[in-house]
Amino acid sequence: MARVGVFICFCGANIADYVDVPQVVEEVKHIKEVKFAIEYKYMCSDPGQGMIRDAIVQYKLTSIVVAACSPRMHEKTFRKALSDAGMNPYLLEVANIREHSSWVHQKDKKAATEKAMDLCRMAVAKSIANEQLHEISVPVTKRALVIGGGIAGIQAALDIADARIPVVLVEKSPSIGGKMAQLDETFPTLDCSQCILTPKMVDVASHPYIELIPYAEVLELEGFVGNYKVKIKKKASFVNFKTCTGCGACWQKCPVKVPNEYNMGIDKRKAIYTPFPQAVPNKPVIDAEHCTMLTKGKCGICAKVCEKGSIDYTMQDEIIEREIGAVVVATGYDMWDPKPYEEYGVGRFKDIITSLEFERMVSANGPTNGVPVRPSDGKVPKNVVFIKCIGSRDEAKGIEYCSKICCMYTTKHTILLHHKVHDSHAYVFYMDIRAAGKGYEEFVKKAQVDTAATYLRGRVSKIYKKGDKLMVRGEDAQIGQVVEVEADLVVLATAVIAPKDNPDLARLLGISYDKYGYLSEAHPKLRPVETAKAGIFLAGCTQAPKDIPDTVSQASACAAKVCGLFAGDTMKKDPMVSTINNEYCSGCQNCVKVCPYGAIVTDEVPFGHGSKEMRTVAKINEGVCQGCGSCVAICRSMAINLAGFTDPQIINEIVSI
Amino acid sequence: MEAEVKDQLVSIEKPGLIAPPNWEPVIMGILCNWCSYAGSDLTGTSRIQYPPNIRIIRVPCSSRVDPWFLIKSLQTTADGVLVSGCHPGDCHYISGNYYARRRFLVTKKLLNFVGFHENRIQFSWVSAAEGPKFAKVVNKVTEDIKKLGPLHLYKKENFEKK
Amino acid sequence: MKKLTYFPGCSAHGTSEEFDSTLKLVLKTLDVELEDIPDWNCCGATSAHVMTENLALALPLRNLVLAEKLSNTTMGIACASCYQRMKVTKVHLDENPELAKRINTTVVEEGTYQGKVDVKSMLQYAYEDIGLEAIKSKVTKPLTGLKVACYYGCLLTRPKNITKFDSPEYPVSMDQICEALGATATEFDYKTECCGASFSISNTEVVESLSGKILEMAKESGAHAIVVACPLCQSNLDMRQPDIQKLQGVKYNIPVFYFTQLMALAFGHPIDQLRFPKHIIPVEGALANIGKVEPVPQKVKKTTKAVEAESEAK
Amino acid sequence: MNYTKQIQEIAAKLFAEGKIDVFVGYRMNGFDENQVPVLVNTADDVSKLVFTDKSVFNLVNYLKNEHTRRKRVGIVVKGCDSRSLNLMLTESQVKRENLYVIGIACEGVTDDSGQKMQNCVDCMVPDAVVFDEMLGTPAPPQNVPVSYKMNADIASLAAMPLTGRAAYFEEVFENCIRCNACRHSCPLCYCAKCCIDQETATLYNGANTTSAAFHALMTWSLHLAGRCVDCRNCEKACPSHLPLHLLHKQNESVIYENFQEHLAGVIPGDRGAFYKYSMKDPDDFIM
Repeated sequence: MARVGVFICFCGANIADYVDVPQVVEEVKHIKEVKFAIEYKYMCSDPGQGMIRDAIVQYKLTSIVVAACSPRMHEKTFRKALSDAGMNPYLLEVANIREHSSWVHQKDKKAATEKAMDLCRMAVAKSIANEQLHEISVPVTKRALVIGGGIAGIQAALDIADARIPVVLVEKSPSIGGKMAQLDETFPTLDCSQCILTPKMVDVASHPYIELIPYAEVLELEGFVGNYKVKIKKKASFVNFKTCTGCGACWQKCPVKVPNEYNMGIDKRKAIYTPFPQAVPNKPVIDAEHCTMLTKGKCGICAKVCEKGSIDYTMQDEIIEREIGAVVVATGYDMWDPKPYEEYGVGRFKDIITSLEFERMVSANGPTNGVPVRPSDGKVPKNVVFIKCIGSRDEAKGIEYCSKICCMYTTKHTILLHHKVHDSHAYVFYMDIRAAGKGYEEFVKKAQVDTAATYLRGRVSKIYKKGDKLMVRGEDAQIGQVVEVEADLVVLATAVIAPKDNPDLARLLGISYDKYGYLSEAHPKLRPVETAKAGIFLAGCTQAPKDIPDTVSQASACAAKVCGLFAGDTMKKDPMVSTINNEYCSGCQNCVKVCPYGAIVTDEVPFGHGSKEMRTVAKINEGVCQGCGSCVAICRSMAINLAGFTDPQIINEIVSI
Repeated sequence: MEAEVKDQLVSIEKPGLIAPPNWEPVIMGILCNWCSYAGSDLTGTSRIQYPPNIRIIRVPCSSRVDPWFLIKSLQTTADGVLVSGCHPGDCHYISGNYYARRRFLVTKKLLNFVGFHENRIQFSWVSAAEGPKFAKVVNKVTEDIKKLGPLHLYKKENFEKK
Repeated sequence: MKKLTYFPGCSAHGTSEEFDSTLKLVLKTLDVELEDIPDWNCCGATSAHVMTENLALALPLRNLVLAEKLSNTTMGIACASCYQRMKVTKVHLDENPELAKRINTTVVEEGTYQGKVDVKSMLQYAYEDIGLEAIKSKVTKPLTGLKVACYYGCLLTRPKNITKFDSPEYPVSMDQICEALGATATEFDYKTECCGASFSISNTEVVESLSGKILEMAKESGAHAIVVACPLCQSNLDMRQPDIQKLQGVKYNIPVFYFTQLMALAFGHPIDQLRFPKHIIPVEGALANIGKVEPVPQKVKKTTKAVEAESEAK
Repeated sequence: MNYTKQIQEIAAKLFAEGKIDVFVGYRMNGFDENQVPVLVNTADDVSKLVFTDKSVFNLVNYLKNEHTRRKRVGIVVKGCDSRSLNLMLTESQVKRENLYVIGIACEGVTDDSGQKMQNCVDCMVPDAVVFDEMLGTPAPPQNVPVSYKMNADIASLAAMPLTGRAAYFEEVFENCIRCNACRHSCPLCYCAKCCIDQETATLYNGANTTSAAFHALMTWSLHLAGRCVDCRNCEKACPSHLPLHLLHKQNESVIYENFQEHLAGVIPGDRGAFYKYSMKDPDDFIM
């Protein structure tokens, strides 16, 4: 026989003024299960909670109803009060007589009071069917997976590993470093990108808690927060990294020349190559697409010259598995292809290049040893025109959003140009200068003075060839006139876009992405590094365009989240999840189909007691179940129930008034 | 005498059945926790007044609502039901309200088919920010059902008599 | 024998008579038969669409409706402006039938619009429906040695989503046709720049400066002549050239052909039928280059071995 | 339509080859020209088997039966039967490898009065959709889906005034004696324990009142919504001859018209309308 205690709150005047609380108390006392009912000014206050604790002990209550404000407000508070009194906190029900009665029926006290009574009756009825529930604790595998070895991935991996949590870092190219490794100097301080990045790269390689898996891709992720299992494909490198010393004899001798991705195809690399001198790991890989030994079976020079015999043309892709508890996605970004700008003659004029190509040229270790040259004739350019917002902020040809970093790197480029070619002059066509950031505005101002670059506010309408010069015609909106600039070289500040395989990755991880292909955060303001899927976090440009400082901060934030997740040996979880009654389950598996979280799997149980024959039933994975109840409603044999919202509880509510 | 009877409210499904004087309908409101229940709380906090006929049940998601919750409500205590959930695409549980939407339509049509007035079963999408909308919805539902008079189809008591 | 519905437009009977006549010559050679739209009317270009949308749509619509009475599925249009108006109307009406119904009420006695006739500029027709191969096959007097700058103007390929033909910024269809005729098309960046046509009456200075630039760039590209497919382009570049030369003090003397004229020439039609006298800038100078081929500079120096081998062969 | 001979031969062959343990078919009931289902366990009894336009029952119902569950079964299915079989397979209640299915290109069956049954007149999928071998000549597959045939009774009832409908169905439910024959005769009612019999499910479980009948039948029809194949086993089984098909056809038409779903069980692996959704589902009935 249930013994319910009802505690009705005045909430100061909030309830008392519009609901006749004493009358409600009298009314509920008539319910036969109610053994104790009392009102108080502030139930949530300490004395209020004290009354609850005492009553539980004194009247041997089996469930508690608090009639007060919305359960969304104080349910937790009162649950705590219950457990303090040694009672299972889930035996509490809250009747919402403030938001749902006193505040919305202020003109009709009688009706409000009656409604309050009904709400109490419903809560009492429900609480009678309440069951003792216990927090679910899910064991966690304390290992993190970081996807992408750019600065974001590197930072996240290091921060997590420094907390003595093992990290698996997967990078799809042969070396970590990402886009930042291609940069020359970085705004706003102009410190050399390599100088600040390479030490971190080395740390990653040497860190005892980091397992670096380069030249690999994530194939499949299964499981749930704290208990993921990931399949990783190690692409065949045809070089045995264990024995290879990285001496470089192989790629020096290799006869096959291939456009060099690292240098934006400005120069050539070999078919066996290390992407760049400072690569980590500094071991070459064979590009199976171009290696004549692998394609035609001819050559084999690298094998001959390798003293260690590390070359193995028979190497196959390898699939490895790792158990992990959390994932940090840091797949970075791509640059937009400016082909649609036909009026600029993109593709026809050699001397129009993208900013990343320019970056490589002016980079000390670049294809032209740090001197910008005209691709057409190799001459050093004097007049260079920089055009911003190529693809960015352009609904017609590109994407609507602002790429955020172009203003700053273009400013940087004018400085670099000024440094490398002293008698050069830079022209910058811009829409706005967006220099929000620490030291950014100052940086731009200073650059404008130092380089004496000509800033022209307006779009370029046409580029045409005159002799060996490029004529750049645009508008100078500030004087409202068409201007023409004679340029030796034109640099397009192309937009930052999401990596093209982001959607596939998102599907494989089971997270969402926006219309541009950027991965979506759980909340734009309050949960900017989490995804909607528990245990998967986002770092860097894979979520939206960012500069290096922002990327690094987000990466560290991810690390903090991962550490938080792994703080205990197990994760606590709300027990309000679905449960299956095998006896009733007929194994139609419709619930498996409907569950949005894949929390339901199938299980084999014997037919009746001691029967050899097995039958299929559904099985809930408590760790994954979020407690939506979709499966409960579609289960025809009512074999599934949702703790906290069971059918008996809801029926009691329905029929109690 | 004639006139009196006229003024009295009759059950739309059973014109023979006359509502008791100053009869007030009972409406069972089943709200999803994340949008509509939060929305109804907002209605309270912003002190927007609405008729007191509705009795609210909290469920985690509109997809938790099994059609026979409605059937049972109508058979026992309620003269009408209102189910409310998150707007399509906003479901806290990704896709719950889409499954619910299908069940709701079929249930509504079926109940109407066997003789319940369609206004006795109503649905709404109310987001956590739509306090005013929740009040509007409750107002409409209450008015509709007041017009329909008391529901007396398949009520338990009708049949215990015989 | 192909058949093609033909909308000449007003200019074909005036300023661009030579376009019209040479077009007919050429199409005869390519055995395409033209069927004029009976009782066609003004396309409304330049004036109508700045006044009222309804009129701007109604005028072309009437022609479209009339064209549908003929059996052919394609309407070819000589004048670029006419083409523009027709195409725009067709696209708009096809996109929203409601509008089509409304506008149709104004020309209801002609019949109802079904949108079954496709609208193409003569350039587009030559390029897509006749095709380069067919054109090449008819060439009897290749224009080898003649360097031409192909000028498309603003209307033939724009806006892209309306015309759906060639590139709006750097089209190549006419270049390829000229190449097919044996001429050389120069790399000419002013292909689609504005010639100022809209100001040709009201503010000629603008026209002269803009067209001037085009002529300058054409010369720059090393062309002997400019080739066009639009009457207004032709008149602006040809007729105004003397004034422009006065204005800029540069002698261009660069004749402006219709691509049909060059086709006719290459197809071996007698020169007197090509209406060259109608040009302001004499064409002889340019045509003189036909047959003159400057020797291709020897790129690789033959090795002595190769030379010996050859001599031995002899 | 008479496939008695072929079916006997096939069954005999199957027994001879030891492919099946039991064959589910029809036999004459012995006292009039109507037929009843029969489970043939040996080759000797094969001669009992018949199949004519009097073979009305949906034999798939017997696959949930103790006699057939663990065995290899030969079975005869008409169009509608095969659809329910499809659903049984999808909902993994039977294993395909344990079945040898004889599909019928059905020309419609007749009721006691010799009239063609209403559901056969309206039938949209006469040919078996799942089978190992086909008897009769199936209609050529048309790429355009057959337009939905609105059930006449539904249309006329929908046209009735509300009070009329209410009264009509009140009588229907009043005549229900809660014997649950409908449930037992339905191939798709295979639940280990029906929710109607569960404590939680209803206020008056088992109670023989109109309201209890209403509750039971409503729940039942909603559980069959998007799954019912309109084989009318329930109606044939109902001792009070209730027009149960009305409830099912109503749901079917609503689903078909609003969700552009195909009929239940036509597509292998399809679970029915309630277990999937579309963004385009009607939303106008929701405030």
